[in-house]
Amino acid sequence: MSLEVALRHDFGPFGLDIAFSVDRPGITALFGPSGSGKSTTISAIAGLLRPDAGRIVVNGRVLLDTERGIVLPPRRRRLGYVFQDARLFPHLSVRSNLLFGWKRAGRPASRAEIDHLVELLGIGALLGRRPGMLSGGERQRVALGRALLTAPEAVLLDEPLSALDHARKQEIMPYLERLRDEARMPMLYVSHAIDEVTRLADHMILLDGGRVAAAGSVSEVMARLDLFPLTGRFEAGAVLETVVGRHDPADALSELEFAGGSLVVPLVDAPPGARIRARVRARDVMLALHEPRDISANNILQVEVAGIRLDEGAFADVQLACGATRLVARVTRRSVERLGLRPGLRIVAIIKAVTVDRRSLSPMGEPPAG
Amino acid sequence: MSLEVALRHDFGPFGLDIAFSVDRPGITALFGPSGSGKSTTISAIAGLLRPDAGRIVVNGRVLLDTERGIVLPPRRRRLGYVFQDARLFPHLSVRSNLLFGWKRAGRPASRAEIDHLVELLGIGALLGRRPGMLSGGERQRVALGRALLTAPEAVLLDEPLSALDHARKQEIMPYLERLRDEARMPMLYVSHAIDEVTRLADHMILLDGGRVAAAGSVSEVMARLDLFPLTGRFEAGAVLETVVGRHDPADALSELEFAGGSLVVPLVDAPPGARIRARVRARDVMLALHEPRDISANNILQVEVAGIRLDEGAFADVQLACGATRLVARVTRRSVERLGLRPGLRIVAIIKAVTVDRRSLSPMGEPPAG
Amino acid sequence: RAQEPVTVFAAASLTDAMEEIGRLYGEQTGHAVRFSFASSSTLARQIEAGAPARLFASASEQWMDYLAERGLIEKASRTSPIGNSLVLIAPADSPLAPQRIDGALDLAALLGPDERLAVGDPDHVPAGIYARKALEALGLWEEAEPRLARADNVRAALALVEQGETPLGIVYGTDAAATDRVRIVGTFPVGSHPPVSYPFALVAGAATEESEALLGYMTGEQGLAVFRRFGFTAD
Amino acid sequence: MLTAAELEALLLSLKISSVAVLCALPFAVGAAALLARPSFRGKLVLDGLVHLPLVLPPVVMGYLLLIALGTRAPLGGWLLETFGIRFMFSWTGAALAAAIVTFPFQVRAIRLALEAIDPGLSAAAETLGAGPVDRFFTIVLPLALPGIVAGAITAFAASLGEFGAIITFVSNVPGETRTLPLAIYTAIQTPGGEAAAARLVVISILLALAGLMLSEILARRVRRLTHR
Amino acid sequence: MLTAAELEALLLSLKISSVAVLCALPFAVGAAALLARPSFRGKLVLDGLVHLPLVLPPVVMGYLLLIALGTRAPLGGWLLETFGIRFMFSWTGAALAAAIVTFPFQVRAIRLALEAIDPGLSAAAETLGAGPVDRFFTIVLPLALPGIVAGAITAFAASLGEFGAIITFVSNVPGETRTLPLAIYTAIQTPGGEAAAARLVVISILLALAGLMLSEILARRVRRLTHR
Ligand SMILES: Nc1ncnc2c1ncn2[C@@H]1O[C@H](COP(=O)(O)OP(=O)(O)OP(=O)(O)O)[C@@H](O)[C@H]1O
Ligand SMILES: Nc1ncnc2c1ncn2[C@@H]1O[C@H](COP(=O)(O)OP(=O)(O)OP(=O)(O)O)[C@@H](O)[C@H]1O
Ligand SMILES: [Mg+2]
Ligand SMILES: [Mg+2]
Repeated sequence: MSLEVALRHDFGPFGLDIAFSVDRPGITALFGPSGSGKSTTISAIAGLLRPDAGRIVVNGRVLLDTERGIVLPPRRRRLGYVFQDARLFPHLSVRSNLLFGWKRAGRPASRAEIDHLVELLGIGALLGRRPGMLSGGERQRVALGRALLTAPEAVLLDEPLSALDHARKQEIMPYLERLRDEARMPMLYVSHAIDEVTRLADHMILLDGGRVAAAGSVSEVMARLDLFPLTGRFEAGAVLETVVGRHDPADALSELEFAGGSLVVPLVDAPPGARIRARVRARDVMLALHEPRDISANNILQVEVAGIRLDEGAFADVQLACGATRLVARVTRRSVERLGLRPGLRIVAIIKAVTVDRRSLSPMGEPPAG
Repeated sequence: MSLEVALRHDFGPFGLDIAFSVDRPGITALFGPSGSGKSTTISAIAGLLRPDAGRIVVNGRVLLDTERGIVLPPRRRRLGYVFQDARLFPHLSVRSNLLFGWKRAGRPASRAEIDHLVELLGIGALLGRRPGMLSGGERQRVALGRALLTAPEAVLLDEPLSALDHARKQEIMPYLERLRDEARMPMLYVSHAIDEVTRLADHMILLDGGRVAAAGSVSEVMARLDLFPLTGRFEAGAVLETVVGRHDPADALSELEFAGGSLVVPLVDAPPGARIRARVRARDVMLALHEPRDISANNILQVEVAGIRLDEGAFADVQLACGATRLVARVTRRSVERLGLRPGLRIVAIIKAVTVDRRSLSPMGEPPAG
Repeated sequence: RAQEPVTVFAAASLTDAMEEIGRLYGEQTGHAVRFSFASSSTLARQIEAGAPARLFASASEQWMDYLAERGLIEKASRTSPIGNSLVLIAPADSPLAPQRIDGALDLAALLGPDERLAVGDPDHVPAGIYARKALEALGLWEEAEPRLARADNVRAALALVEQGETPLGIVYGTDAAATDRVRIVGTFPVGSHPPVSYPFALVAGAATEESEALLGYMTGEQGLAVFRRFGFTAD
Repeated sequence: MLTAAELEALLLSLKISSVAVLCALPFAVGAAALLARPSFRGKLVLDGLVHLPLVLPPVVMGYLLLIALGTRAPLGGWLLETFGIRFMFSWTGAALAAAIVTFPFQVRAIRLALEAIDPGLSAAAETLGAGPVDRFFTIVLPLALPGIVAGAITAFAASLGEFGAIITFVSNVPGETRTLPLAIYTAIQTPGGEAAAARLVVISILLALAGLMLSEILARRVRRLTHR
Repeated sequence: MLTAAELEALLLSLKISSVAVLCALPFAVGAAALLARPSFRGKLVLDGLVHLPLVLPPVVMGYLLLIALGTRAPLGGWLLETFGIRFMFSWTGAALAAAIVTFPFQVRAIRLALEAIDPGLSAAAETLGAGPVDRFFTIVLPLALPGIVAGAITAFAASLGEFGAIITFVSNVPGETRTLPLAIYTAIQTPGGEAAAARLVVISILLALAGLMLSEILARRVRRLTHR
């Protein structure tokens, strides 16, 4: 289970030169600002764009090796591709769209697998319709199913949600999560929306100006202060890998345990023991020197200041060690001075339960076998 | 300066029956969930849809009165209409697009006014281009200018930003603010994005299922707990009308004064004395019984609990009186119990300066003459 | 084989007479005849290209010569049994008095200042070629040539006069006789043009019993009687 | 290179085709605009009328024109007396015949182009104060330009080849109505005229190729002008 | 109501036009697919060839066919000897003539339809494992269907009216090649045949109207089938 990519391509003012590999099932995000080369990369992997030079290997199968003159056409690459604009065939029913790639697949899915996927994506009621009669979210789900039924060895998704409005996005997210959890192949997910990335991806590759700026687990990359300009000031924060602990149905709250503490959040729809990724945005973390009393916030964590990065303007980002887990707080520079924050200082972090809402939580599926 | 609207229209399963009036310049938001009848309303005002019954009067001029059989065609209504998809004429240059309505206006703007608008919208460099060569944000700015140059008596904007991505939205917002501040006519702004509404509008009309659910100043409507299901849980909060006080360039912070207290926020680009609308989201307000010490938050306000509304799930919304100003805090039900919150209790509200970022602030222009 | 109809290529101006003959022949012998009517030139070229015609009835000696030169007709069978007259016509309501057609004919005066004389195109339509010969012989060609309305075929020329689009036209006597919307103003003297003749011949290789019988019938008394009835001359 | 007669026929063909296409254009736009509407009474009749020249053989069209517009016919007589317009035996008549026979080509292309225009643009123009006629000329027509050009080019090409209607309506008068096709026809109908006919055919083909090249260039330029 | 001869001509016209359009269709699709490509060597030549029947008068096309496919001609002779195919003088020849003369109509319409198809759909099909031929038949062709139908209908209408190429190539044989236009011609050639000709013209017009109605319905159905 591996996807190795090395690409070089020149677009005049823009040059792409990247190399990365993905060696796990589940979603790896390809993240970066507009114009950073995400679409170019994904097109080159799919074979819709021929790069100046490069090498692409999927599960040991060489799809591209410009040095050795190997260039497989897109139809032989056995990759699933989900386009931003769905690109369903307007003259075919949803069923025929779904089966288009299936019929042409080398080792097609069984009837049962098809039925399972249709159910997973919740498109059973749409099978007889034409694409023109689907909503944007439904279209993308069908496009997803269509790509998956080609029995691909890897799936490429180029901003599959960016054409959808907020409500539609929320509607389709759970399907992507379910797919991710069932997937037995790498999924490369292009996005420039950090909430999508943190919610869906385990790993991420951060692109900037045609180069790989960082790669690693989402929690690592998101907690790196030096990457804040790329990961986005307002939305940036730490991503915690947690395990569901106790539920409190009366108060509709759940406890999420992580290495170094626990977090109370609104009731989570997952059994105790389930693995959940929780995003704690830096702007939602308040700091205090002593534990405050009689405060509405439900989470008061003992932390140690691990680093401080003064940002431009009023801001400062404070990296916190909470046991083995890293958190980030975004505060004003004035507060840093006022509280005398410095690395090594032991303080408390205060986090309101309501700020860790459903949009910040996402199930992680089984831990990878390796 | 007035716009009176009363409409009734039947679409089979959906029926519209509304009445409202706008009697001030500046932006009035027409806000509501998808399918609530916003576009139907605005189309009927513009004359692109003929309602079953209704009466529309602009500055005393009757545009529609089905009872008296008056139906002015769109071109005689003297209203500016900005479409969601810009609808620039692809075969005309930006300049010709801009002047299309101007040439046909009853009392056209002078050259100087045109130049001023072009500068205001920042489209001077685009005049020679074709619409096909503009970005989405540039297109909407041109569409805006085109509508304004018809010398309209009111402007209708149907989700002018919803087709744009986040970055483009941010890019165009300041132009809308400037326009609003200079406008001498009512602007009806359709949106289902609460951040647009709170940032741009003074007043809002809340539609739900074809009826007017509430109407009033944005701060009033947004602070009403009973409307939270409509105004949006996560983004809901209070809107404060403030005046810029002291700047602290060293810390890059500013003070915003309002009736009942003041708020420290990241440096504001407005002179002391300028009027600024600040949105304080309910989720960003923390409550405590006593004033905490050595805490990073810069704002600790003395408030009185004015009301508590237990929401479904873990949540409770607490309305706070801070002098004459209303704030809302969203906390867990558990905290309400733990702290023993009840109406009349005097407590403190803690607000991080970083949560009131630039996206939550918007200039308000001159106070209305009335 | 016996039921296979004999195919005859005939000039379009022979249409009605030929169809009548074909009908009579069919009634009397039980053998069907199949016609294809088009302009003589079209038919000649089709025969040259191998069209399976057995018998060719042309309105033009030139096109029969064309085929003869290429050995595409049975030379021995060639005969020109019928003829036609060439007449000057005017619309039925024309006030024009009957004219003697000779060198003294003042065509310009008859046509008026800017009217035209309808003829088959003298470049290729047989009736037009005869008209040209006659006008040349009478010394009227120079004067007439720029005033011609050259029609695609003689029927189109007749239609122009019928419609009154031209005050005068030159057509065959048979054409003028078939419509009461035109009047014969004068007949071109026999000597003014080569005799109008319709050469008939068997197509090369078609000298079979049936086609010879049909040609015999056409050029025999019964056939000629029909042609006469339609205004052709036959002696 | 060309004989005087060939040159004459060539120039005449160009003149007649150009005039035919340009004069028919406004009517074609009008008919197409009507036919592009969703539905109205008499739409089928109009559609039928427009397509008639396609279905009827050109010779019949020529004959019908002769009956309708001959100088003795009521309409033709009236035109002649009132305006001094005379179609019979003149190149204007040839142009009229060519225009009518090639009319369907123009209408079809323009109609397709009109139907492809986003009605939202027209609505936008209306809110900007433009009335129906104004919108048609400032928005609809310019956006349909590529289709109009394509239709005009097809019609022009077809005009160049028009034969039956012209010869039947206005006869075959050298220098006045003997266009290239009529000249070719005349040559073919003459024994031994093959060589002359072949020369004329080659001229026609070259003309057509030149026209096509021109049209490709024109179409590209128009498309660039109206879009992107 | 109709005489036997009229009925014969009517049915023959329908048969010849249908066969002409259907047999030319695959070639038209092929030519249109080639011409819809951005650019290739010989594009102009192909474009010229396709348009030739539009530019040259039908009589010339008929004559060229006669020269090329007459039984005495090399190609025609070879076809006859090898396959027993004989165009001369038979309705198949008439269909061939009609097909060639109306070919440009089909190609133009299909080409426009092909050019309007979003190339992204083809790319999507490629990532789903479809090769070029596969994509052409499963994606491109179905999406072009409305254009193909429109082109076929125009060509059918034009076939119904085709005269010059048919009479020149395959002559005017009742029951074999005498279509409605040739029957009209024959009637006109007969003195006093105007009434008969007029009847035939009316039949043609009614046929055309019926065809148009049918085509509107068909086009609407196809559009509904392929879109929305
Ligand atoms: N065909 C092309 N020709 C020239 N430049 C191109 C081409 N395609 C892309 N580029 C350039 O390459 C750069 C990267 O483009 P790419 O589409 O890969 O960015 P992206 O990361 O997908 O951005 P976005 O988030 O906006 O989709 C951009 O600067 C773009 O202008
Ligand atoms: N032409 C129409 N025929 C029938 N129903 C219609 C029509 N136009 C709108 N509707 C219905 O009227 C209701 C209101 O539609 P409208 O477009 O005004 O909503 P909206 O508030 O603008 O929603 P959105 O935020 O999604 O744009 C919807 O239920 C819609 O389905
Ligand atoms: Mg991209
Ligand atoms: Mg709407």
